[in-house]
Amino acid sequence: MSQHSHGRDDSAKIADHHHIHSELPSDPALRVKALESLLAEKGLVDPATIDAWVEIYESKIGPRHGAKVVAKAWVDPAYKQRLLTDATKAIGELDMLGGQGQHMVALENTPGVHNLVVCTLCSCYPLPVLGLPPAWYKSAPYRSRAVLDPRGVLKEFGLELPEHVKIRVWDSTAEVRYLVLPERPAGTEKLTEEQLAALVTRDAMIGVAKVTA
Amino acid sequence: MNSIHDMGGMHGFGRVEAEPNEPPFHERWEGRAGGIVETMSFPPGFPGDRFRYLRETLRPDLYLTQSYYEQWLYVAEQILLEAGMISAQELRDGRPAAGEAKRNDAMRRDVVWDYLHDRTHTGRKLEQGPCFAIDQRIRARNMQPEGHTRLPRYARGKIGTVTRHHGGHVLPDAHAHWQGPAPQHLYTVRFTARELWGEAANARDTIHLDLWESYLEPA
Amino acid sequence: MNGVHDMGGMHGHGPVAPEKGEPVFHARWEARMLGIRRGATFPSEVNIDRWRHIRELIPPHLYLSRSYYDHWYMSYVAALLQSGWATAEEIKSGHAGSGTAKRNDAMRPDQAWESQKTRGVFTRAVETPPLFAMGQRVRARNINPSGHTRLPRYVRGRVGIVGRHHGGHVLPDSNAHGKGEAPEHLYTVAFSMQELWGAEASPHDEICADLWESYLEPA
Amino acid sequence: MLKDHPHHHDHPRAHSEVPSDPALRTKTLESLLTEKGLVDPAAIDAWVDAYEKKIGPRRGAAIVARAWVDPAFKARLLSDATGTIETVGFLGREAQHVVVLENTPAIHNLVVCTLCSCYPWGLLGLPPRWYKAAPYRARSVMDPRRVLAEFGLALGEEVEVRVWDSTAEIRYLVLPERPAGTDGLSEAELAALVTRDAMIGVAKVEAPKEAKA
Repeated sequence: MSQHSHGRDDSAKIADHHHIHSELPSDPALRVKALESLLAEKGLVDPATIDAWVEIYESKIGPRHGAKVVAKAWVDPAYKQRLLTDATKAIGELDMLGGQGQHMVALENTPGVHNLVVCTLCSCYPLPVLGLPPAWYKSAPYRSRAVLDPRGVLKEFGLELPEHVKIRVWDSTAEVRYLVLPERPAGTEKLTEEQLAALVTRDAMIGVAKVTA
Repeated sequence: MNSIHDMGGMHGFGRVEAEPNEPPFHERWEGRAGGIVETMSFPPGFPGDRFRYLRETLRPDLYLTQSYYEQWLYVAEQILLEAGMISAQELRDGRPAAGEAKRNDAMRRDVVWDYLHDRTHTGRKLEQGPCFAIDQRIRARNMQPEGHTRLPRYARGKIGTVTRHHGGHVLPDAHAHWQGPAPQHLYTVRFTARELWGEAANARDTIHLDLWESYLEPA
Repeated sequence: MNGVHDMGGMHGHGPVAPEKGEPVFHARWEARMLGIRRGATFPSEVNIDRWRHIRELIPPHLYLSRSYYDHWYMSYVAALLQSGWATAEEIKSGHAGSGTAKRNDAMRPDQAWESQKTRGVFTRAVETPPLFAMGQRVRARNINPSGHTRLPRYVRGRVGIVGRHHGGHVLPDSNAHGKGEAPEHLYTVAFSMQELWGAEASPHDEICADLWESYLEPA
Repeated sequence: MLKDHPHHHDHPRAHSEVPSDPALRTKTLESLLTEKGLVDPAAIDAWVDAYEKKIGPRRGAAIVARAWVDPAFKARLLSDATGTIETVGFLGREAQHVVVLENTPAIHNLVVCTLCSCYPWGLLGLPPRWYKAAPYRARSVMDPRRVLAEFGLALGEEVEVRVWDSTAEIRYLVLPERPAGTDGLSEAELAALVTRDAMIGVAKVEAPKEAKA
């Protein structure tokens, strides 16, 4: 693990292969179409499988999953305890584990602590519970500033936190994926678990918003 | 600011591509662009450090794709726009708005040579003596200013040794933002390559930076 | 590698721009590219860590100017070229060269959901006991590898506190370069904002990062 | 320190309204400024002429050659380069405060500007492209030996490499080692051997071919 590491030549070869991109059309729609037909011709992909994956991310996986986890934790203290102790197991109980979300940690927001999740190095995100990340989560502004100026970023999302609240930013550098357990809003005592789940937003589970009643 | 211009220690840019017998300008426009920026009228009292700062504000992907003289053009445009000496509309049209009075105070051909040898410089006499002595161990401060600074990220928080004192110099961090010259003592500080880059670096090699007094604290 | 992908703490990228009612995909090609990433056959050496490294090696100006799924396109193309599974000509034309034998082992549509549920488990047994205990002060090592690493530049050399132990996890630095999974203990380490960014940072806030044992030393 | 970023940050698209072809963009700006009386095209001509024909590495080479033949001059140059070069008349734009760095068999100096492209114009003319480009700026502080090797200069382990990052207005000029076998050469002949690259520190000065033989 030195700067003269064995990775150097390996990396240089890959970097060379990236040179092709300057010779290809700039419109990604054209490039991806050509890639799909090439892969299909070579038998490296079945276009129907692409359809299946698109359907998974468009209809089967999304923030509704995470919202169910949150709502259950709000109404079921024992579940909440299990979630905070071993989120992988607790989310597994609901059959909501999967790729990019096999090792889960839940972070509880309280009046004194606010958690915020980012991946500065790429765009790691808990796919099985939140679906695909929004464009802003993957963008340079969020990745660069969430760690240096989390309060400024939150303010841009309309969330101004008092000085005494401790902000904990979680940079997803490994394969552990983070889900924020937002505070249950006041005045929701009478709502059912399902009604509560409908209040929980994706942004609140990333930590850039609170849940409002 | 911690932007893409602060390149020291980055990977991913490939090899250094040296060009044999490189001409001063590769195309005619490069010389014209350089000449425009060097000889055009600047806003009164324009602080030289602001030129560098404005270059740093170029969008990061454009900073990496635009050539040096293109970046100068961008800076020249920003300077003139900021000062209201040209308008965005004029820049798009390439001609002055109707009814503009033409100025007659631009740098003339016969003073260019003198301008290139003018001795206006950033050295300043300071009343107060320097805080740090030659051979003193110092730590470069860990700071993340959003504005202009000449303390590269790779040296922040690292310990070095003062090797030279240059007297007072205009402080870019203030000057670039129209806050006056605010001169401070300037030092050359030597860092070992291992302090900056870790144990895998060469044990003999050193990196030297010119750093202002407020960039430093005793170590 | 210290590439432009290592963005933590950078300025110059502008404000975060959330989009109201953002669709899952902004264009059909994004959906197709996602489907290719998940459903296409990959050269066996392209594990998740190598995939990330291939993405980090996208030329910096393209990394900054092109969108997320375009990064995937560029990375998959580079992986195909690297493995010899496709030629530059084939990528350009979108058609297989003559005489290519068609494979018949691509993922079937009915296998997609099972793949989604089961892929990506990275915990591994590690024989040795963990070197660091909960609450222990550790320093992130100052390393600057040219290959893949998940130790961001902004935490290197900084002292934090071990907050959680995740057991053994595949080490990206090794796995990305075909040198085996080399699992190590993984810890969550909490750093104060002031430790990372200096005295002007918020005194209340902290940043937690998941770091492998070899990234750390006792402090 | 400050947040007076230029207006384009609020309007990231504004910049794309100007022509993207730099030649056209230059022409547009030159004619606009000329018409407004903000620049005189003849002054641009004079500026171009100065850097194409008059101000270049020959200036630095003259200083190096003089230092090689005149020990008193060399001593003054190393202790006070600014004062010494001032008497030659080379100081001015981008060369107001100069430090000269002596290369020896044990010490090799290398100059870079990681933050922009600072360079001693008054002594070396305008910098070459590679000096201003990302690879050199990024790598020479962390990996100077490999950068030098790519320039064809392999230094022994016993040599100390000193990299000078030009962060302030001090400009650095490397005083290369005088090559062996040049004892009979005149100051002018010596100056002809000294290259720009040697005065940046990415090369050594070679003896002329006949002198080597």
